[in-house]
Amino acid sequence: MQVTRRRFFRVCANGVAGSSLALMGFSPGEALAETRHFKLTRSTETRNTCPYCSVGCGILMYSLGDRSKNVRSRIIHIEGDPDHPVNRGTLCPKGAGLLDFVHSPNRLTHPEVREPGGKEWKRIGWDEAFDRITKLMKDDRDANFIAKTDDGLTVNRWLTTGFLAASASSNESGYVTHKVVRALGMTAFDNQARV
Amino acid sequence: MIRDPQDLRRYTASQRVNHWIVGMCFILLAFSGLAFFHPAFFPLAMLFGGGVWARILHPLIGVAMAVFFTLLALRFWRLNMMTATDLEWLKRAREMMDGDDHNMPIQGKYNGGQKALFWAVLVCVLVLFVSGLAIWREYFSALLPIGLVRFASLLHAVFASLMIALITVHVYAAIWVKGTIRAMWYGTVTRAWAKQHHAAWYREMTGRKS
Amino acid sequence: MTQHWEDIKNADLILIMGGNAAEAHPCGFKWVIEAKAQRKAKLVVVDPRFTRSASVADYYAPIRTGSDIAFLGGVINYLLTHDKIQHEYVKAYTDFSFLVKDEFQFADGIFSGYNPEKRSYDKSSWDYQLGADGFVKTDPTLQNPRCVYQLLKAHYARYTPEMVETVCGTPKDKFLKVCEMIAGCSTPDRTMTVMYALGWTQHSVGAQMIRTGAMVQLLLGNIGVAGGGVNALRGHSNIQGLTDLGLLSNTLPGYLTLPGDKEQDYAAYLAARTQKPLRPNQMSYWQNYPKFHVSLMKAWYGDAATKENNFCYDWLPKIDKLHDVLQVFEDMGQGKVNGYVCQGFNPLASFPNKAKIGGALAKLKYLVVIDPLATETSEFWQNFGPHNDVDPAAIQTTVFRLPSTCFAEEDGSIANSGRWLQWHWKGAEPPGEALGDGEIMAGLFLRLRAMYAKDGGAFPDPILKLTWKHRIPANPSSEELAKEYSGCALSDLADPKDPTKTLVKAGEQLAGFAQLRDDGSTASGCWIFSGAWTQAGNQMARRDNADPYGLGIAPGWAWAWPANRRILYNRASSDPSGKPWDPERRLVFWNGKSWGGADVPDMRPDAAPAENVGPFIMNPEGVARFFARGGLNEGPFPEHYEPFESPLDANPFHPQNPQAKSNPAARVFKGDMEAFGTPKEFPYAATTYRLTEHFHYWTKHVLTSAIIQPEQFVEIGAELAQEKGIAAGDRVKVRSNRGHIIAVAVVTKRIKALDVAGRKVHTVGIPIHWGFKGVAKNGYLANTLTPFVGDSNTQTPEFKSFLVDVEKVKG
Amino acid sequence: MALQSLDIKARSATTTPSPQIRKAVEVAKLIDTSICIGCKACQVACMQWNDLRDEIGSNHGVLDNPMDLSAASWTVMRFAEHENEEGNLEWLIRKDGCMHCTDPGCLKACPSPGAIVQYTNGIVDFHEENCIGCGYCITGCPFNIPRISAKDHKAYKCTLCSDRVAVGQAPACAKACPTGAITFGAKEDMLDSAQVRVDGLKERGFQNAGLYDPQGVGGTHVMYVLRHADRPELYHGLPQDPHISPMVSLWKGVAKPLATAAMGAVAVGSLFHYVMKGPNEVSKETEREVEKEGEQ
Repeated sequence: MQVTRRRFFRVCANGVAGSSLALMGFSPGEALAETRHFKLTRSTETRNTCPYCSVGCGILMYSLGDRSKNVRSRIIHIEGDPDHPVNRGTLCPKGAGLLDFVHSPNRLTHPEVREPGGKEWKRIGWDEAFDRITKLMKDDRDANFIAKTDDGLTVNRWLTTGFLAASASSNESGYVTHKVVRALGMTAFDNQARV
Repeated sequence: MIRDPQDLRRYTASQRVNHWIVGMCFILLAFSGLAFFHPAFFPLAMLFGGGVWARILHPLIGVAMAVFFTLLALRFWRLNMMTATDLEWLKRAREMMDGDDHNMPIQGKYNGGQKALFWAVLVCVLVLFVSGLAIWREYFSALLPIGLVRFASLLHAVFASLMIALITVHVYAAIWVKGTIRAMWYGTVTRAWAKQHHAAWYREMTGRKS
Repeated sequence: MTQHWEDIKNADLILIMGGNAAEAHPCGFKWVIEAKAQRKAKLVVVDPRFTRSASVADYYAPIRTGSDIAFLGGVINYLLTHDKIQHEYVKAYTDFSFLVKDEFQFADGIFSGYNPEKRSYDKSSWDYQLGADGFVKTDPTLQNPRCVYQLLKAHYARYTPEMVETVCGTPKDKFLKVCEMIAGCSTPDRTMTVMYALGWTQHSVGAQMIRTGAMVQLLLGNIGVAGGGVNALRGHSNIQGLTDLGLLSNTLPGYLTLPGDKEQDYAAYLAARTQKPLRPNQMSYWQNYPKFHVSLMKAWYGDAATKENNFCYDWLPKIDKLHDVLQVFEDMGQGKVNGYVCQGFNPLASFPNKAKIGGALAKLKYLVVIDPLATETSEFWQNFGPHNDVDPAAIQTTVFRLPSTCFAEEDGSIANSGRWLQWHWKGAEPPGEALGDGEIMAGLFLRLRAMYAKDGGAFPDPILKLTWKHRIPANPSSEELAKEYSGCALSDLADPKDPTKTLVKAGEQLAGFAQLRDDGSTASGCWIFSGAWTQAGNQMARRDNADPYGLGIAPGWAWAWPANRRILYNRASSDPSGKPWDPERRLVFWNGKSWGGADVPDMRPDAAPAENVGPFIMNPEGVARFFARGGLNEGPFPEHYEPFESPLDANPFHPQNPQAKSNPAARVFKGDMEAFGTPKEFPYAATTYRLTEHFHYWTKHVLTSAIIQPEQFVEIGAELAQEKGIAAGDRVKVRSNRGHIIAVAVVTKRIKALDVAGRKVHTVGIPIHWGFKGVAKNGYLANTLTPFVGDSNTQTPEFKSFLVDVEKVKG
Repeated sequence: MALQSLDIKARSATTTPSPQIRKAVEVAKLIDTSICIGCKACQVACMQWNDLRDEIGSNHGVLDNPMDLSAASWTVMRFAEHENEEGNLEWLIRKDGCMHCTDPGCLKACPSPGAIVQYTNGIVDFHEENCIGCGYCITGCPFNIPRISAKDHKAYKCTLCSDRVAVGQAPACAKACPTGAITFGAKEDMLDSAQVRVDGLKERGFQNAGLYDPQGVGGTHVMYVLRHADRPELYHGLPQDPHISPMVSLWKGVAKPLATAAMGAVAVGSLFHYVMKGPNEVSKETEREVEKEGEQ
């Protein structure tokens, strides 16, 4: 008889079964074996766009709860949007890890100030932050605004405060930022497109 | 407790304690080991508090057994040196098994079978200890080539089975030969027992010639 | 991108050069793989490193960093000399036959009109010969030695395969193999697409590199067709949108531009930008500039913008010069800047020569950082040992750090590389007290406005009159802002074809920029985004992914500018008679009455082919330019110049002319020229780049990214490593003339030494992503090493080519 | 016991058959290494879906990270720089992880009932709550995949996202893969698409392109398309002909019944010996002799 490896395995398997039979019911009860439950079943799905590169992949964000009044939403999972024509559900290593960006331990949570020469941050409220910053801005603008050049040209610009805008923020944020920055007369104004 | 002043002392208390420590280790190891070896025996793991405890305890008990078996072997190895008489005894072991010990050579403290068993168990313990270390995942397995671990696993299983068989024989022999077990319970045997089974030892112990 | 991501699947050949799409844009790169699988397309990668893109390429050719113009110039030369160009296309759709002024000259690396003191050109000679009719003179036979074709041929005749090998280090056989593959796309039924990114832009001749790539594509007839184009793979998710919205020192939304000091007269400002056609029947779409500009000013200043006050023209700042970031940090370092606001921007990490940037920030009176994350910039004053060795006590800047939301916590749209504006929805509340960028801007603006209203101050008008019609003024909603930039009618708009009919009622959203008026009756904050939010609602939120023509165009998905057009210049996908070049890829064609097809035609819909309206409708010529005229600062034809830090002593094309070694028109600040290193001291070429595991300086704050690429490293070729006794895993010190970093050495066969101009050039690869804030292991900011010089047009810094030395760190 | 969302075909350390009647579609993951760019999206998608976060390690002079599979890294990219016969560089990148063998060595070796199961769709899954931490699965695996956690001493590995597959979703890695190097579907369909890809590679000049679906383990439910199928070892040591080691086969195969039988035989033999031969008692004769001696 030709004993192939497969046949050999089968013989062994039968042997195992047989030897157990010989032990007459001295056999363990079957342990429960079940897949992990699908963790998103009743979470809330929100569509968004990956904030990293310019492919603009569609993402689905899953959050805890159903947005009822007493539940605080928290995003618990993010994956690709299969309907999106470009990424079709796929994500790169950065996009696939977006959840860890949203919940990064280095997210800022409150306004802070570091005073001149200081070595640490001091927590402040939004009102204090806005008041102090706008005071500094107005003082600088009022002192250094150039309405006309020496040779009499109307230029209405403010060069001594600059602004960098975020090319990961939305068009709407960008638009309102542009409006405010130009209304103030700033020209030292750029976004990441410059680099 | 001396039952009969005529009885002969076969084992000291410390020898007996040593033996039973090894014996208990063996039983625990056999039960937990069998649980890992064949699913039919897995419920034995419940004796240890479940599979995880069995997995944790088995190698620790194994180390304990190795230590105490070493002590035991140090105590007894000289007594188990094989002699020509032992070989003669082994040749005639079948007659013995058939219940006829008339032609068996005169035996000292241990007969050829016992000595053979001693050495066989010693080899088993050695192999089980070394191979057991190799398959002790928590500390050693990751350091060894996988082929070696696989070989050790097989070896461990084979020698464990062998040892269980040997110990079964050992236990059975003690049961079969009436008057034997008490030697390990309370250290003494009757003079008749000694004369019957270990005549040379009997003479040695009693100073008699015949 | 002239195309969009999914269109790449229509290509027959994909050239990745000056970029590394597989690594930086993996999900877009899938369409390259799709082209390979479905069209049996080939992928060619030309890069100093054997990148992840190269790992799946059909052909890889190495190139020395910074020498791409030489390579592509060589390709142009090959295509012209082997007659591998799409004749009908170039004849009809480019300036091949246009005659150039006799004064235009090129000699030993320098074009006519150069002023070496100012390091700039007088571009007046860089133009066409105009006839008495005001149109450009042409020679359809292409025989005139002054026609663009002849000048082009002469210019690139010097770019022989031998010169390419000398300059680029690309072995001649490999270069020719690439040429051969590219030449295969000169027929109408085969297209090549070009994918590039910062590997082209971050050079002192970056814009010209991109132009050279575009010229190759024009020769092949590959612009405006499905599967063609020149595709800028942009870095950030909305860098396209912010550029479109003009958040740059010299621009306004929709690529309108700020006036210069001299442009005191509004009419003259408009006239200079309202270009008359240079050839008969051309659309010259910028003729509509006044409509766009007036609508912008109405959007910003509402009723305050009147015809009488030139729609508040004077309220816009005028610029004396480009205040790009390099200029601003130069000024900052000189103490001329007092305040700086960084909204989601980390300049300490992102700009060249970290020491200079940090020094400049320390001279500020106040710095405001608005960011979701704790950036290096916000802590530039803090000592982080060798990674940021500063004395906090000596830095007198007041630093504010304001927490902002991230994408997941806000509604709004962002524009991808394919110019799609895609709406997204908020999924959760931000952590702690974080606010959205818009809310923060409102917080600043409303307080400033209140102060100016109360106390007055310098030129308060634009602040007091800025439109701010938000239901919650302190929190302008994304919907309101989107409607504002898309645009609405301010009074009833009469139908130009039938004035008795009203096209759009006052207050209604506009359908698109075609409805904009220059009389103040329309408002649109960004004309190219006009139509994003119409009367029918938010077009950017559309989610129909159907692709009816199978060309990968889903017109019902989101909204693309301009006018939901997915492929720019798509009229060029058909021949002059309006028939598709390739019947398999019918993008836009003439159906006998009008233009139509898979995409929104980039053409007046009723412009019959016989009218000869060129497909490049934004150019007054109506055709594409090989000869850039005054469009770029270094010259009308791209010429190879060495990086400012080059391993060579001279430009091999002009060995005798030191003026022509590096970009003669690039701006170099005092002190920065001295900070350039020499090959004697810093013998190795270096280039910085991104890794697929990380995104700029953000993902070092992201646990999963930190796990898959935890620690700073540099890549060193096996040959150089052996020479320097460096083994993989050793710590090495990489030094430039501006500073040093210490990192782990990854020794690899993927970076090879190249034979360049008779010497061996090693390249050291420097991934950027690490810094002194984050969950990944702290490291040095890579821009400690990079030089403070930029492209002369864009001022994008030369991060891709500089010089370093490398040594093993002992112990 | 609840009816599982996936039927079980085999269960570790269980001697009776599982319910066999319902037939499920056999699934497989096909990994085309020729279009894998090693971006590690699969690694991150795996971490995200399975709620795993490994330690932040160090750079060891290569791009690989984490450097090896671990209890919290169920898949890692393995990079190999290979110079081919023409002297051209090939960067061979392979996603390493559980192969989901048809004949799983881990399951064979596992002593704990239900700690390792094989579903009828081919997925081999670990159930850590039943795991006793012995590490036999590691010993049994021909691909060196399972890892025991130092924290809880349980074995972990890729589950092929059995929880996702159970509800009709693809594994997280397959869904995320940007280039489509990982695809997921019925094994039959995956074999078809593998053929198309292999043909494509051959057209592009890779004459030795082929599918890696090693029959030594009965085939796998994670398969590779390789440019160099003749030399799988180029791909960071992918085994040429993997199979369950004969040692393991003996140990967890024939040795089990044989040894059990042998041990049983010894015990039963002893019993019968006693029954047949009776006890070995001290003979009356000896007793008398000893008594006599005692009297002297």
